[in-house]
Amino acid sequence: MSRAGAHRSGVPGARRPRADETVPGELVVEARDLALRFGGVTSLDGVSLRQRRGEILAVIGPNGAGKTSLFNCLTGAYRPQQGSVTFWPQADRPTELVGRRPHAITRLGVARTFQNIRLFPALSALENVQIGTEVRQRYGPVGAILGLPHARRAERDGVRQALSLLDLVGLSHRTHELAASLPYGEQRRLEIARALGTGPSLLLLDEPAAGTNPAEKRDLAGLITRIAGTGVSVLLIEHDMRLVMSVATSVVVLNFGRVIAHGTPGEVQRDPAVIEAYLGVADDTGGDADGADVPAGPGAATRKDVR
Amino acid sequence: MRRRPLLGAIALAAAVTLTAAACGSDSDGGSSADGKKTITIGFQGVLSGDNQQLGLNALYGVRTAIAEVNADTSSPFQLKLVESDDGGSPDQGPTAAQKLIDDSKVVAVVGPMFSGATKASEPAYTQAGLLSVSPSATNPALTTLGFKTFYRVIAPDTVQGKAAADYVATVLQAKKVYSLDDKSEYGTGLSGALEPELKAKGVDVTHDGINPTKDYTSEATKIIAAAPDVLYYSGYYAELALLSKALKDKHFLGKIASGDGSLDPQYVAQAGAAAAEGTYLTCPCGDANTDPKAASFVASFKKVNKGAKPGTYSGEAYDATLALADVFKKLGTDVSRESVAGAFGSVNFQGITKTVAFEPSGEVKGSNVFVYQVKNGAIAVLGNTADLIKS
Amino acid sequence: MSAPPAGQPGPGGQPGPGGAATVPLRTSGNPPGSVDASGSAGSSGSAGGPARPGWHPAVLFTPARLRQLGVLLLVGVLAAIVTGPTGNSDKPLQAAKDSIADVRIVLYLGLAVALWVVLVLGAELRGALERVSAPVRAPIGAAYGRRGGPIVLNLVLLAIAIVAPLVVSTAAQQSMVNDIGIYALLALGLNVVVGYAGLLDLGYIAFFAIGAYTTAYFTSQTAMPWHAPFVLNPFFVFPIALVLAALAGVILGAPTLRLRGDYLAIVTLGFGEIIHLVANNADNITNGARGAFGVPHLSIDLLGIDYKWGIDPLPYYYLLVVIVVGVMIAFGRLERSRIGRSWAAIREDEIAAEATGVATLRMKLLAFAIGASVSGFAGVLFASKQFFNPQSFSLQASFFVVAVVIFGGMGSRLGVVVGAVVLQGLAFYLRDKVPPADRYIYFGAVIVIMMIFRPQGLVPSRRRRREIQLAEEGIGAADSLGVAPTGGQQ
Amino acid sequence: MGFLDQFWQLTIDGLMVGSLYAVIALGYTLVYGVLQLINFAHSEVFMLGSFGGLFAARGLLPDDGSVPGGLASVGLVAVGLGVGAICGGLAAFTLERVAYRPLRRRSAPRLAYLISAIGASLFAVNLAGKEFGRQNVDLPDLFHNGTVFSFFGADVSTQSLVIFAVAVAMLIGLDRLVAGTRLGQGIRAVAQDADTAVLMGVNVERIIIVTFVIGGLLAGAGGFLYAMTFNASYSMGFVPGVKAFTAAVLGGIGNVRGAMLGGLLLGLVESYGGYLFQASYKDVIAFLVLVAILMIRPSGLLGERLGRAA
Repeated sequence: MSRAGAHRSGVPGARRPRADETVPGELVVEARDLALRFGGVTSLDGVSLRQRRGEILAVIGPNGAGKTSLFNCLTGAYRPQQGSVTFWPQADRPTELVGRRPHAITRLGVARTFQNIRLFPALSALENVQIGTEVRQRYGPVGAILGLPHARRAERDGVRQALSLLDLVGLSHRTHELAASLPYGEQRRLEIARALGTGPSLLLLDEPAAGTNPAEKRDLAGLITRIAGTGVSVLLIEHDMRLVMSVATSVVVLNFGRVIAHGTPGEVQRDPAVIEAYLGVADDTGGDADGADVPAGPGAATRKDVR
Repeated sequence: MRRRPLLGAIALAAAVTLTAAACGSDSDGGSSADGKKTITIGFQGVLSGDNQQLGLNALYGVRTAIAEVNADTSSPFQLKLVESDDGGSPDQGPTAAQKLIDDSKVVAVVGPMFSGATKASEPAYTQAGLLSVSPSATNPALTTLGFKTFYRVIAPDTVQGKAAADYVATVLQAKKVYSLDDKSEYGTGLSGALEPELKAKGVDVTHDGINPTKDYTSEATKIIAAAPDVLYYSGYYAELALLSKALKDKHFLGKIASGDGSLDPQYVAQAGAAAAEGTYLTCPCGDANTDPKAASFVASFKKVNKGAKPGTYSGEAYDATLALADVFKKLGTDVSRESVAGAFGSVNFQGITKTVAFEPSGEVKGSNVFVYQVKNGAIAVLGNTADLIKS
Repeated sequence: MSAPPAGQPGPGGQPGPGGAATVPLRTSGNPPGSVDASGSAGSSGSAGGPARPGWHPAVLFTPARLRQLGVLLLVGVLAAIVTGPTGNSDKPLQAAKDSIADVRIVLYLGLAVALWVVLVLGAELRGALERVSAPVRAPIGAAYGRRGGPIVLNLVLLAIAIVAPLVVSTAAQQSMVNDIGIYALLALGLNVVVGYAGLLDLGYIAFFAIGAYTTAYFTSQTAMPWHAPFVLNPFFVFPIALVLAALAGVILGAPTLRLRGDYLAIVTLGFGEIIHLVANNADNITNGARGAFGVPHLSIDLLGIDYKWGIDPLPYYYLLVVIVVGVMIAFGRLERSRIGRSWAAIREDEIAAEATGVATLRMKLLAFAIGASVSGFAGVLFASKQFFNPQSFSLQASFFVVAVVIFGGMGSRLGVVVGAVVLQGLAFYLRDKVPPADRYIYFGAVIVIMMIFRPQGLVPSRRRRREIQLAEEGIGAADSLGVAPTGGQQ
Repeated sequence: MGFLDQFWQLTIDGLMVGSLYAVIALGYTLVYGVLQLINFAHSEVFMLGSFGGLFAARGLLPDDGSVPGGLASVGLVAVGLGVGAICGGLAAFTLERVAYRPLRRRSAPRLAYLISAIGASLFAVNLAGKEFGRQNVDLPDLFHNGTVFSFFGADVSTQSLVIFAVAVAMLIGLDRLVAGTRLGQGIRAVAQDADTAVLMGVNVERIIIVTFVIGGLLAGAGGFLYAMTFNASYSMGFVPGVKAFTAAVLGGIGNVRGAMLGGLLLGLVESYGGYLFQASYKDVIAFLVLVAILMIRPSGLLGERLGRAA
């Protein structure tokens, strides 16, 4: 991981989250005071954050700082013991997310990718994205079996949308290939396409650049910017500081399950607390809350990584 | 993955085994070498599953009868047997019956054995005009369902139920009876026939049902708590044996009684002589093992069936087969499905369990119900209920 | 499968055709096999290079090879015991002793040795076999692989299904209805649960019972003590049973589908037993063990068509063919719809599916309900065809349907139907060939062997085969039961 | 006669049967703890063990049908337990080798294990039926089964005492083994996290096979107790198997003490239930308990982990 910039000493920046400066109507998501504990391990300890609509917000922090836990709370994979998450699918419709099941949250408009890619490996690229595009479709088994007109129409729409999304992430040439057979970088992009298929207004990307080469990283930065350009807010976990600096409009820094800084990329880079966190963590290689980065599914223990 | 070749070989071996097994047992000799006419009869019964032993009892009885007929030099024909397994279940019944119907040589069938399989199979027999003589299906309704070619050499539950009730109330002088059935078709049929008869005689009846199990511990406690004079178990010997053991362990003071399903030497063997001692068994049949008249049957049964002893339904199956042979003899050269089905109703044959003769409905005539008791570790006949009640 | 690299006892030990034939095969299949069998000799020849060692006894008799022989001989002895005489408890080991002392043991041991030799020479043989069978398999494979191509193959199969009963005995026809037809239908329904949603339902036959008893309730005043105040034609019961069974599926599934996969199996097993026991015990409602006699046969009197089904199995067979084909087409469409894709997603990665907006619980419940409704539908057919009692709904029947689905190939519609044909055909064939009670020994063996060698089934669906392959490589999953119990082998 | 009059007798009956369930349940629990796998064929291990023990004890009984007493009885029970355990262990070992290991090597999907186990179970049941006959096989009394003492008017027989004592001894032995030995450490390590256990040098393959064998030993010994109390038959395994599984789930599968608690509770529930309702609903009660437990508290009464709770 790159910590470029974090070494540079700088002017003491704003240490308090500055989200309170935003006008509420502009928010897309607001988390208040989230706390998440596993047995004796605290992985989130009163985390609050706000994201404006259309913004690309990056969450950074050392390993085990609670970034993925935060994602899991936002998407319903974990239920925090404390705190709330409000999401505005539209500006005038605040919706509480805590307590909803992940698929319901996705349908509200919060989509995500996983740190360790979780595609449907034996399905084709197209089918992977189709599953995303079809979440809002209504037709049921009877429609499917009888081939009723509305079902066929929905089916065609789903395919068309999926194809255009594959085009957006540059995977048109892989349409009918198995997800598992794609190279790593392309799997990352396919996962993004699948998430976009659900029609999100907030997209959560968990280390999208992990394991990709520099050229792919550049492409990825372009892709993220393009996505934000279509009006989708992006919440991004990333270790690659160059990527964060190039795309993020603001940055939140987590350490030990707390927000230690919040601001523009430049401000955060100069924040002494951030610098200390990164330097301090270099010594004890951040093993404070391990396991918290992986959603605790039945497969979590052995499915360390897809590759 | 690594050991696929080895495991592949095992698969192949299994396949070969299957084929070898399939070919291996194909060779049962059709022996009609001495110029005699061969008449084929079928057997449909429960040859697999939990009740397989009952099926084997009957099948061995049929085989014994056939061996006797074939060994008899004066017999004008040889008998040949085709077996068909229905697993005792209604699903398999029609297929098993159809197999015998398809075999155009089969002129009569001994079976089906269980009432459920009978209900499922008889429509096909009726349609084919093929005679079927059940050695063991006791459901009273069977002769009222319009099965035209159905006969049975065993009395329906109602006959046994009534006689057993008479005996229990009059001879055993029970004031309180605990009637327990095994929730099988047979068991519920028998207890259903017994209980009204008992109540009609003013006996206090407690009913309970328990699916066949091995653990009768708490059931024994329940029975003892009810303190009946007689426990009447409607079910088979395997369960009665366990129940008797459990009751003995808990020092049950009443008498144990049961029906024809328990009239089997295995009952004593499995319960142990001590636990089985004194048990009364009713049966609308003469028991081959205890009846001196049938000594020769027991001997030839053992000879034919590698030492196996006759059990529940062996005698009935034997009688049914010999009754068929009797009809064949009378028919002479004209042995066909039609002629056999037509002639069987008027058969009158002295069997070892009873005189085989039928009412027009297909019900066996004037069945006597006998009572047996386990004495000194063996089942001994006490006599006909009618006689026992009179005396 | 690759060549055991040890033996090259072919003509003169030439690396030529044999080697050439096996190398491409290796790429298509699995990682090189028999590492265990002859690891020492493996390195030299495994690359398919020219310098293979010739046939040599030392290579032949490596410990691994000898162990292989030992295992095969054991299997041979076991086979002799399985096919040998039946014993009894007075002399518990007598039957086994007799089987081993019998001359047939020579046959089995001979077979074992022969097999071992074949294995040692396996690669060449396999290569040759593939070459011989390739021309036969290729067109079928190609035909089935192409989109639209399967139509021809399916039509051929359909033609066979139509003609087949005409050339067999009536007993076989009877079996084709009771055993094959009904079980094919049941298997198609269970396939939705097991094959599509990746769940295990061990109480599936309970819904069959619900269908059958529903039929008895509505169509006859005499079959059960408890009956409807009116009488319906069994045809009208089809939709009722469909809905009732689906409803039962939802009622059972809604609280239980949250459970871990193998718990679900146990709960459904318990449910199946409860239904079975209640049917058997409730004398005043279902007529208990005496069963329901007198459900009328199907009949049509509509639009000038007046037909009555009867004892003759053939009309039922053709009705079943129509229904089975209809269900196959319907489920094919379902599989290719968003619903089918959601199920695939759930199987392969439930967490990701949930995160992609798939309502996993609801989709599982849907699979459960659809499977149940097919079972209920089959129950109506069964009840109208013939007498039934609670014995027909035993746990063994549930296990058997599962076996049919797995054997045929989970997730493959054609596969499960073929599974029913083969397994029930085997049962029908064996009924006269081996002691009837021994049939299940062979059944058990076939199932275990199938799981070891061909977990994807006889006619696997392509998607399922890929999933199993990938799952075995540690990518994704192939069912919804959670992680494989490998004890951390990966 | 009211329920309360019989309460203590029913309790004793229930505890006796329950301790048999508990012993079988231990096998399910151990294997589940280590592999997260329900060993569906465990009931057949139990069946084979009970045949083994029964035949061994019967072979040593005097021919004249007399009931031995004193030390001879103790010896016979010990031999039966030992041979039963060995047969069970062997059966479990074979089962693991044939039906599970090939699948584990390929990391086959979970469904495959369940199916494979069902196949193995069918095979074993019917082969046993073929070899030993399909009749029930009775074991004559090994000791005089008198009343040892009475307890609120309920008789405690020698038999129930023997069963209870052996079952408790086995439980304590297993509990010590898992909690206090190196082997137990290995088992717990694998149960908690097999991957990490591998890294720490635990031979997982060996632990798995040992776990199966221990489960088999217990089931085999339990099988002998069962055959001694009731009798043996080829299809005997299924019902106690399901009951024992229920017991394991009830107590918290993967938890050794939970299995014991679950077994005893289930035995009691069945005993009371069979008295209060028609006895044929006894099995329904057991299944209802199972379904209810899984829905209300799927982790069981004492919680799940073998690693933690043992």
